[in-house]
Amino acid sequence: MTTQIKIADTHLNPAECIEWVMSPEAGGIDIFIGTVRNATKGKTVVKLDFECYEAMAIKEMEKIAGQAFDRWPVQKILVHHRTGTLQIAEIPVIIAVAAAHRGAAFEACRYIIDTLKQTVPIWKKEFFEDGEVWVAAHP
Amino acid sequence: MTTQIKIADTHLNPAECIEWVMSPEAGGIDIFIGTVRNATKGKTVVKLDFECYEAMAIKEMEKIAGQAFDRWPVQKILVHHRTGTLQIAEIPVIIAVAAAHRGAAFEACRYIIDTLKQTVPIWKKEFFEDGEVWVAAHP
Amino acid sequence: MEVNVLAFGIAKEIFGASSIIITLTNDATVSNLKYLLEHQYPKLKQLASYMIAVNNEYALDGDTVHQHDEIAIIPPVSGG
Amino acid sequence: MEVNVLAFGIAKEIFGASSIIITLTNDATVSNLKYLLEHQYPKLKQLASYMIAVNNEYALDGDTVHQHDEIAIIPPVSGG
Repeated sequence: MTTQIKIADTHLNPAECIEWVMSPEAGGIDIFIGTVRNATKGKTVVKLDFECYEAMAIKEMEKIAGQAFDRWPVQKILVHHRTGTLQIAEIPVIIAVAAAHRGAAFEACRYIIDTLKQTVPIWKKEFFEDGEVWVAAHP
Repeated sequence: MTTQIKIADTHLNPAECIEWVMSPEAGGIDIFIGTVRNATKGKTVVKLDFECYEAMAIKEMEKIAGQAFDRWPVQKILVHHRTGTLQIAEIPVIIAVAAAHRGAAFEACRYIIDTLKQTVPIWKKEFFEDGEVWVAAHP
Repeated sequence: MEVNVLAFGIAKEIFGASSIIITLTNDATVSNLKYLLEHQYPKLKQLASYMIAVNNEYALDGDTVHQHDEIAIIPPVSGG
Repeated sequence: MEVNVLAFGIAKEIFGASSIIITLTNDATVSNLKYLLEHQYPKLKQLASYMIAVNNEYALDGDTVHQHDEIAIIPPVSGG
């Protein structure tokens, strides 16, 4: 049960993340990579800005990893999240989970990204050609 | 709706697979990586051999990708499978699915690996210290 | 007592600063703090929701706030 | 007619070859083929299951086999 959590203002590297979760004990690894999409609700997105309350974000990510270890027989959990300005197709988040069997890896990975989006204090501002908006801020 | 299917007797490369599925339209990518585990049912595994009925395997993988495109709004599907001899921690299979939204990517990826294991004509022989066995051959 | 409230995302724009000082009574709760914040910054009431974090943990309305706590306003998160 | 049957995995070990020739009547079905295979190679009956593929597709017991079809015996698969 090993965890690697990182918040970084530079490019996230999927290959390094995969390298880190691989092990002789693992049989299946599930990786989720978020990427910046060029449109949201039909509007062209120019770029994103991510802001983070870092000390709390790391604490919340550790909680989520702990919950995943409690609920599924997984071996390694990695969560990397970007801050700063991201261009289209850049990577805001990578989650990688290694387990002896694939079911646990898939379920834990899904749980971690779903919960991260609900609880981890990170905020995304979308920039359009004609304005900008903090995502989810208003009803 | 683009598919990349490959059966290879050399090292599979996760970074190249991720590169291929990424696109400006994608918001979420789910990747499953199978790895050779050092033990099965408590017995130490030394290595694996994969044999493949290639023409049919590719046809079956294309069918599975087609079913995934029918069932989920996904954009790109990649399936790479190894043949030949694999050592512990090597990668027999990589599946990568890109979608606008993560739910579809997760579900399609899980469907593809689950179905691949049921229908694609590939056979795995496990080598132990004291013998070898074709996996699933006997009841 | 005076407490420092950190702000992130849209809250930073509403405050016009990355932190503000709020004067509270000594036994103030999170609920009291929210009331004062909304009084001074009515735009907070237009948010879909927001939480208060105390010492890097989400706090409940009834929790007491202490002078040297690290307090933050957490507008709806949107990471990932 | 004579048909060529490709073998993979444990079937290759049971046949002792990566393909064998089987003599069938002209209107033979997959079921007839399986009967003859099991007669010549009784170890096939010890497998958890096996399928016959005709021209790279899983075939049903009632399907007819033709002389130039690509026929293969598919023991339980274990890829992934």
